[in-house]
Amino acid sequence: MTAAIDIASWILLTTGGLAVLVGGIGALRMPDLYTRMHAASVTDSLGAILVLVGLMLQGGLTLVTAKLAAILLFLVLTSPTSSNALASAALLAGTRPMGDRHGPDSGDTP
Amino acid sequence: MDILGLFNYWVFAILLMIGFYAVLAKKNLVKKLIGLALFQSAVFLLYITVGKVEGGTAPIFSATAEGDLFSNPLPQVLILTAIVVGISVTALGLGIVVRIKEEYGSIEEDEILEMDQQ
Amino acid sequence: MYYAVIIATIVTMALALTRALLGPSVYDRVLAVNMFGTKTVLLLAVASFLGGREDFIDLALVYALINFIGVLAVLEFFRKRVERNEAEESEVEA
Amino acid sequence: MTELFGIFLLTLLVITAVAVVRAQNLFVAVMLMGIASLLIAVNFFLLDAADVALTEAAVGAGISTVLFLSALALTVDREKAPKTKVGLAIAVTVVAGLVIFYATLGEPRFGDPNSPVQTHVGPWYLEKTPELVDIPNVVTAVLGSYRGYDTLGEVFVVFTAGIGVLFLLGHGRVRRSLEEETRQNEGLRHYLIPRVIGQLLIPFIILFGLYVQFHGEYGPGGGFQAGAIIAAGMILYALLEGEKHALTVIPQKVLLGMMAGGALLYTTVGIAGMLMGGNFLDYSVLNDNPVIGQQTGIILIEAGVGITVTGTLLAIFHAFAARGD
Amino acid sequence: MSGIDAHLPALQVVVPMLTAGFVVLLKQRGLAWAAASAASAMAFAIAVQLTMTAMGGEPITYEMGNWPAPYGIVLHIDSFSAVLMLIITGASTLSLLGGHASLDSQIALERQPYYYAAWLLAVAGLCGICITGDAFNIFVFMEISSLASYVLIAGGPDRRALPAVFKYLIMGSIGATFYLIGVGLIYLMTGTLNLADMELRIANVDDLRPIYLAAGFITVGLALKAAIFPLHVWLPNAYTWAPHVTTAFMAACATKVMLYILFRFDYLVFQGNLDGHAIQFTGYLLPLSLVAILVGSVIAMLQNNVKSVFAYSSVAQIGYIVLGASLITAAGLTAGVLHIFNHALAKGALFLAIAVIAMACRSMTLEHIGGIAKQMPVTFIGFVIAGLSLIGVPGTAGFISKWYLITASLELGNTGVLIIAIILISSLMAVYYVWRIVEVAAFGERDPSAPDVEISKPLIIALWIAVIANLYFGFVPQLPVTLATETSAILLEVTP
Repeated sequence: MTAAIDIASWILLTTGGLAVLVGGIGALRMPDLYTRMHAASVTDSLGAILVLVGLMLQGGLTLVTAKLAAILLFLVLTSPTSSNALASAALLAGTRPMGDRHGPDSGDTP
Repeated sequence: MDILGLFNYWVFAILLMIGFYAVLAKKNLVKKLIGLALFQSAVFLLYITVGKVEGGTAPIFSATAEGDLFSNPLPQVLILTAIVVGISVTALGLGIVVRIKEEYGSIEEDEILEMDQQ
Repeated sequence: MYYAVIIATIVTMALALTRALLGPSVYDRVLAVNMFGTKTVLLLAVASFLGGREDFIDLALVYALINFIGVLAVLEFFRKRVERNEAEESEVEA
Repeated sequence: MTELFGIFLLTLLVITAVAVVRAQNLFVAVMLMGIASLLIAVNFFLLDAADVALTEAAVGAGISTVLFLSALALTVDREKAPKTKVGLAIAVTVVAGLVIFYATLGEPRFGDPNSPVQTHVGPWYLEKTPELVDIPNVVTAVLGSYRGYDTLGEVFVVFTAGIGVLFLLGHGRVRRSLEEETRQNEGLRHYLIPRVIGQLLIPFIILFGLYVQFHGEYGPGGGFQAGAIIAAGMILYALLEGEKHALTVIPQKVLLGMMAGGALLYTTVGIAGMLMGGNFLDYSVLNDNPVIGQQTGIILIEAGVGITVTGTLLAIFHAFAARGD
Repeated sequence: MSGIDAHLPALQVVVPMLTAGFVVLLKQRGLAWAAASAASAMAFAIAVQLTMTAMGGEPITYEMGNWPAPYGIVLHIDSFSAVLMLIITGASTLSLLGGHASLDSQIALERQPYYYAAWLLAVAGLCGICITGDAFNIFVFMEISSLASYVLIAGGPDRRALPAVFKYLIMGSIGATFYLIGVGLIYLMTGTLNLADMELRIANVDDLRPIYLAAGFITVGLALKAAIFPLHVWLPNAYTWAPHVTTAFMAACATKVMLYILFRFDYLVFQGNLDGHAIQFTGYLLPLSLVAILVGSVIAMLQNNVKSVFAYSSVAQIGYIVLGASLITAAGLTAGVLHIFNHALAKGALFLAIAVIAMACRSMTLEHIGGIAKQMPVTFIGFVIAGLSLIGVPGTAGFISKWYLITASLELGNTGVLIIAIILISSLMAVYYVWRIVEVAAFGERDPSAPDVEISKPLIIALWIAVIANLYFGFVPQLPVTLATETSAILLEVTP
């Protein structure tokens, strides 16, 4: 049983690490602000979820797991919020997405 | 590992130089304060490095760390104090900068000097 | 296996730092800082497991929290600045 | 392996520091400074300084960034291109650097267990704390009791900074128009999502702050960290709901009372020790059992520290934020 | 000692600190002032009591929290600390008691509680430095006193106070951080923070390179804070634009406390343990102090603002103190420490006189103080006597320390003659810059647009107490001389 949990946790951790890395590469290589934001925020959340769940499996039913759950909840709530706020701030300030052919007023303002 | 054994001290020296340079050479008052903060961080690094012991763990007893080797708590206490002192200096400095901006309309050291000489 | 995650996180931190250094806009930098912060949270969580001191997971929680407040402070700063000076350019030189 | 991670992160730190100094946009410099702070904090963690890492994250990366941004909002965010010569500065810096490099060659190697630091004074704390104070976090024991006088001084440093900022900015100018005032005070109300999420989180942040405060004897934490976290939570509230609203919840007067009250509580505990037959800041005499006396003393003074730090940081933040130009 | 007496060392710091906490909460400005003055007077009384105990006898020690050294922090009070404590608390009490009216004219009423709280914290910080026996504790109290002094100076009504205080803040923080680096390096090599323990353990260190570096950092850092030439650039503007009462207090003691730490470290911790450490004095501090004496005096002669004149004169006077100490002889050290005491008397009195005069003038530039002597003769006479003490005329306190300095230089032979020549030239320059002010004040035309003379009795009384002290210690110098002699014995203990 412990072996199974270990294996599951390792798989989660590894894929989590991979997701994190992909997000990093995306944030570096994508062509404009919004695509970079997309790459960063989506994989950010995914990576965080995978890694933290992986750690929870390692922790077992303890206070540590509860704390990890708290972190997870916190990240899942705040990370998209930050990205959303940032994107809307950028949009309001007049940074247009690449390939956007419309005028500044047709944007999807929050 | 002999060279690497001194790596932290070297980073301390480099950071110290970078911060010190910013404080001396930059004319912008906020930039000076930023430089000062870097400069102080370098010192924090020095102290914490000093307290680390090979293979040790944080000096907090717990069931999971029974019988372990612990790093020295004293430098950590000192740096806790120093960090708080650092933020106090920064806050007061920023307060003065804001007042300077209100009185002079500028936060560049050379411009302020010029205004005072008139 | 923890090492794999730590290495991935550290490399990602380096990538985020590169983005923060390159810019080009201030929003890119804020994005990079935010990303850097999240990676720090993960790194700390994994590192406390690696060091066998799982009870230090509190730190990761503080980092997550500070990160969020930081981003909101930046937003408020933008709002105040836009108000103060509508015409101000937000682009940054290289 | 951990050492290698440390080296990698320190290298990143140096790169970041160079970028901070080079950035002409002050906002960018502050952002990069936030990254530098996080990097330093992670290094502290790898160097076994959990308490310091916690403080650096809350104070260095959090509060300090917020303060810098508040100040930038009141000044300008761009540095003028340097006109003057920097030769002397470079010369001084390089000479200082070379001297330090030379001297480091005589220092004990990283982590050396036989270095003077690991053989004198430090081990005494680790050895005696279970017997004399009996709390698991030795850092808190040293901070609160063995070197409690330092910590008292530190609380007064924070207090002085608070007084200073209030002295400079507390009695400001009057705002020009009512309309401007409302705009200035609205905070981030129009950002719906952050507002909802933020409000949801604030109670938990404060709760967590209290946990850090009272758990400081068992794990990383204590008055400073808790004070910074609670202050950060309240700052979040002020960001979301606007200055004015936040000030009606906790007015400046209360903050001033907290600033002084915490410091006075600390001093009073010290004097209590004196009155009960011990020396100043001797907690052993607070109870018939010296160990319990020590623990009581540490809890009380940590509470004092937490109150002062919360009050001061908030007062400073409000002094900046309320000073519209 | 028994009862409360045993706790006096701790109370020396705790009384002003505790009162500072209450003072901010007092809304009534008069009450804040009264509380601050009372606390300061109490600190003075404690300092006198401690001086009497420490003088001639064993140093007083006090274990904070009852933890033994080097694990806890230990207070350590000897004759050297006593000299500093006396001038800190004395200058503070006089300036506060007398400075009420002057402060009212310079600082907005609603800001005053903060100002008084900062004042008490400055007193607590400076006293804290003088009584502690722990290197890191010195840093903490140094920061309390520095932050508080920044506040005190920033209170100046002229906007030029702000850039001046910012410069002070930057240079002061660099100095403090240098000091912290130095302490860190010593800690790295010895594992202790207790000064006495350091002294013992440095002897066992194999590789002294980091210790030499630490000595360098500590000396430079403290030289910055003590405004030793050429690191004095923050001082003149800060003193000139600070509120007058602040200047009177700060000029009397702030830089001297930094010299106190410098001497403590250089003599007790390093001198006995480091080969060739004497070069730091003879090769570095001695020439610099001579240059400081000359340059400070020359610039003082060229200044147009009366406060700037005496601010630059302070740079020169700090030179005298360092000069005495860097002779590394018992006589030299005695002269240096004696000058710490006597210069505090002279400068404190001068700046108190300036505070009185400033209330009747639009500014303190020479053209605005013309003819002031006729309007306030009592103040003017006090000013002149204090000026004479600064110059070092026989019969005043200033003469005693200059005399000791010259005697100490004579022991050196040929170099001594050069030093004496420089001292004499500088004294002549002092005659010139004091005379310039006296001339304008006595014979100049009264500025017609000046505000009505508003004489503040308490301030004049404070001034005259300081003036009489100058005269008293000029004729009866036993107390400072005894303290100074004991200090030099303490500092030179390790190198007989």
